[in-house]
Amino acid sequence: MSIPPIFLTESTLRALAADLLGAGTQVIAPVAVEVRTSPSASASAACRHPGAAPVEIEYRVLGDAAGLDLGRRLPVLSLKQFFLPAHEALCRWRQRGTTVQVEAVPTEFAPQVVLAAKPCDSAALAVVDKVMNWDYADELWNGRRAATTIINLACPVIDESCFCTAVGASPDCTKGADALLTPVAGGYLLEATTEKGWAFLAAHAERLKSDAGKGGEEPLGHQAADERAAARARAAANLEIDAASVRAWIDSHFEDPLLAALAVRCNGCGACTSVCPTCHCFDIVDEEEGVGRGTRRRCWDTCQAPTFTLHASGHNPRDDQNSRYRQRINHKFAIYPLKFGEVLCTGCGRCTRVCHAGQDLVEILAAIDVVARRPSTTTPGAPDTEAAS
Amino acid sequence: MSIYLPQLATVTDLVDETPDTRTLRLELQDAAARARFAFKAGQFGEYSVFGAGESTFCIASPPTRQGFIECSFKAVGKVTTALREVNIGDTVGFRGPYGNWFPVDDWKGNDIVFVAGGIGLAPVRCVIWNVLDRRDEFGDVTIVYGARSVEDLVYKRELQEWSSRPDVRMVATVDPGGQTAEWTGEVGYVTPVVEKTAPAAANAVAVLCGPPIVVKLTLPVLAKLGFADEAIFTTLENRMKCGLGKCGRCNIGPVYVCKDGPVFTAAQLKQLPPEF
Amino acid sequence: MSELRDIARAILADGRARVVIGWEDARRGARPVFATDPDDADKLIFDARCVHNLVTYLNPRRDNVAELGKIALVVKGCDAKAVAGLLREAQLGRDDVVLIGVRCGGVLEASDLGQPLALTPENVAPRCHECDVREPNLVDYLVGDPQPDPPRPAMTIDERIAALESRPLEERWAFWTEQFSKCVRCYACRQVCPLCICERCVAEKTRPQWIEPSSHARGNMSWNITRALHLAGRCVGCGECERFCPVGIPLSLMNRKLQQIVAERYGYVVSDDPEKPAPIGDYRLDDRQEFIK
Amino acid sequence: MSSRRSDTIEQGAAGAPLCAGFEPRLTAFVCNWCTYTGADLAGTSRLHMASNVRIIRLPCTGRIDPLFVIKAFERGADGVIVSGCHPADCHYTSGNYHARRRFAVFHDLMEFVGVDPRRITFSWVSASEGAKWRDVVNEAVANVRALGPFDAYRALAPEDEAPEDGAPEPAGEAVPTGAARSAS
Repeated sequence: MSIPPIFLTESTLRALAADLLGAGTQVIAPVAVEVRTSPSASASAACRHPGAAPVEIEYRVLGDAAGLDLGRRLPVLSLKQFFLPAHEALCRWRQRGTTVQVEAVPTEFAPQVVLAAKPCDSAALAVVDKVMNWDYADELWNGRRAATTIINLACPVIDESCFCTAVGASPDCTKGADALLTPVAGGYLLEATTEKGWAFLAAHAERLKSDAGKGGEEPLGHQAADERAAARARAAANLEIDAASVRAWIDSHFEDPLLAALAVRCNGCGACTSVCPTCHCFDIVDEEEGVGRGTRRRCWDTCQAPTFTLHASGHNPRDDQNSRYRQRINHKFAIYPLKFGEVLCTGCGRCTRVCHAGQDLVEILAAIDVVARRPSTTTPGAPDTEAAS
Repeated sequence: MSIYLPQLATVTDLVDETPDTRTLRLELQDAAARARFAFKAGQFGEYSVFGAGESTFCIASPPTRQGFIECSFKAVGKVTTALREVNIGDTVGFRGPYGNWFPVDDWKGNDIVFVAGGIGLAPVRCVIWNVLDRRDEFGDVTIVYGARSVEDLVYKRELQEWSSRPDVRMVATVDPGGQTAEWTGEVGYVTPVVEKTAPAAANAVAVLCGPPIVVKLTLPVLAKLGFADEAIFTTLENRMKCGLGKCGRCNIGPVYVCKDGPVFTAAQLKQLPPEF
Repeated sequence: MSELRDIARAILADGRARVVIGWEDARRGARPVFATDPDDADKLIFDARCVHNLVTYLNPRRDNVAELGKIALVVKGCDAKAVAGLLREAQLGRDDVVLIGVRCGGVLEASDLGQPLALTPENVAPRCHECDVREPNLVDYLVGDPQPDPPRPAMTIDERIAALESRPLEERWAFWTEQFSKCVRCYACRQVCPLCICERCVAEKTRPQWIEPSSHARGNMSWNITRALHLAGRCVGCGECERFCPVGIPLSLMNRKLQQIVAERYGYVVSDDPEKPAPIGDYRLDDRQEFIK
Repeated sequence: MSSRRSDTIEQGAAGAPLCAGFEPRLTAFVCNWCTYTGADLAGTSRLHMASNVRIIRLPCTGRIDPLFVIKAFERGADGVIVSGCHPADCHYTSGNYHARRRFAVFHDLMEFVGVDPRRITFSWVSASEGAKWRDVVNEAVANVRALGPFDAYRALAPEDEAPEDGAPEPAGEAVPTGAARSAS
């Protein structure tokens, strides 16, 4: 089954969003959020975008179709928050004397649609699907995945932190998504890539017909292809790595001083893991809400915190920041590929942008790539972290 | 149904092994789940006190005894302290069994040497009883167990029972200074006592568990006695939350203790990065 | 710049320190650099992009940095106040660190710029307006030319606080609950704070669990109030917590408010004088107690 | 979340708007040496006072962490009282002086965050001041009664939390014990 791309104008796209909202479907989409409340954020925005209004883009549950931001900047937090929420109930309990009642939480969810998702974010969901279904199926994750139709917006906004093409994604990929919007003159081309996507197009056929004939298909298709190729080239210019060599090198150089040298300026703040679309590690905690009742929740956790691996005895297998930073790199670029066949990273660059200590994953991967491609497997002498900059 | 939802279990018995170590016997409250429940020696579970949270321990009772499970733990953290407070009849949560197991069926006809230190006897005890409950299938059984002091020995009644069995060679030891006037066992650290006991390595496997230092020092001694790395089995622990390979913290390099372990051979240990 | 590099080179060459922590120019602008070889000294820079408070690397929790050996640190005025805080609280000995002070006329808010920009009311880090140390005193070396005061920011932090305080209680509560609701509890604010020195943070204490670990509004309120309170009279206003916050919570409003409170009640103004006792942990018999019945 | 209601409507502070049927719940953190003894005296002297306060006794005001106050609000308190020995009377010499600074800062910060300062009462009540304790309690209760239930704090509760006792059972079936999941 295949449906040719459909042309639609921006107003039709917004009308589509309004249709969904009108039907009571939850729509998640990028929205512009003011950052004026934070003194440093506004000054920071003024440094980077002199004269522009200090706004950040965030994925939000859309209130009305006008709020949909198609400016295509990368949202601060990734899409993962709607599939692995920062905190969610696993069960509730009520205890009276020796008896306990445990109440399960639902694992089925109402249908929802993500509009204008970043391709690096949808791809991340497909990557994380693997661990969430490693022998045991995480029904909370799977339930939300099943209930969600994701429509990507091809991304032409490549900055110096993007490297999606180096890690198996691309600015116009549909991995983890059901359809793709590609900007063209006067509007967008919409093409579905999964059954869920085709069903979505069919369900909204009436609305999508409205712009039929407005865009001649051939030239539009070419135009879209050109823009998509240009975006890919820009991402590729930032970083190209030999993922297999990188994996092999990390796996065989656990105690290499290069890894420690790359970690030294890391503050262990964990902001990178919060904003990362693929970081999925969580904690499980009991929160008492009164005597004999409470909620067991899982909440985001970070491998950068010492408590992440701290034993009750006081022993900590990762007891300094170097080992914790190494774990993050190792997990993403060696462990996950070994276990699940792909890197735990989609090159969105959020970790680099959010790191105010200057940890730069583009530079770090480039540095590892250099040593990984060397014929000799040992790193001679003191490593130079700036080797690749 | 969520994989994180605990089953409810009733505490049907408890033994305070040492001033800070306790053994609980648990029975799943749901009769059908209880009947269905099966596990293998070496697997672990997530035990919870509602309000305190979950904690990970191996199942210390053998799979050959059904209808209940037992766990032994030292009260050191939030959950274990709360578990130390429960009484017979109380309800706790349980998820499991998780992880891999000791390949006991592969050891038929072999001699088996058990070496444990401190609370490390808990997972070994599961295998010991599993083997003793099927005694005919195995060769000689040797148990070397040590603790810091007489007071710190766990499963004291069972140590007695094993000592008195003619088909078990039981060597108990306490660290120098930890003995009492009545102590008739060995005095010395586990590792030299293993060396002195010198179990035959031919056609034998060793099961080793204890504090990291005991494991680290005993491995070369077992090697010296002629045990191949593939014939030495141990069980590791790391901080865990989910037990299901999702929460991402128990890995040692590419190996997840909860899914790829907790049981490893010494040969596998040597492949792991030094981060445990 | 050459003055800074010469001093750093000499310090590394004669072993007065094993590592000089300063700033360098990298692919994405200015960032911390760890110079361990005299030749590395040429990497050092100082300009308006050097916003980071490097004292966070002196924090006793940073064992991987301590392993590098004795540290020489490049400090601005605000950074020197943080060093004083560590000295005051006996987290550091004065001889444990070599301090290379730089005269500072304010910094930009963003470090990730290819070139330093001229400071304007729009781009200057707002905290610089509240800082009166153009020339740190707590130093072993002092480099750079005398600096003018930075431009007054378009809206000062004090003005923002005043604007917020002019609103009724309900609006303030709504403002803060909305801000805190963004918190994902990554604890970046704590990790980068040079003065969050606790080996085990109260947020990680589980017996009892005072602060709920989940990032719901209730746990976030508890965490954010507690974080701020624990820095009352200790915060130096370096703004790293707010800068690192991935979700943009205006923590500097809380921190600055606490500075105002201790200034107004106890006449305490944060400085780089380690001998001056901090206001919390100290008391006067006649402290104001108008709020007590 | 619903506030607690009683059958009787009590008189609020003079002129204050009454929230019909609302019985405030206050938590008092008091020092062992002065205020607790003073409160005990108020009781043994049979002084009439509002019965809305639950007392938690601590060794000293210096031991009272602002987190206690936050936790009280989290668990449903509409108001809090923090009370201890008068200046110069601290059993431990200076605990109350330290507490005075800490709570001055806390008081001002909570007001900045938008908590009505009348929800948190600070007082010095000595062992002999049973009558003062009565007045402090009555005034604190009247203030909180006038302010109404602290629904703003309760609104911070996550949507997915277990309902309070007495609240209607949540929709959805309770899981039969043990049938939670099948073993893997």
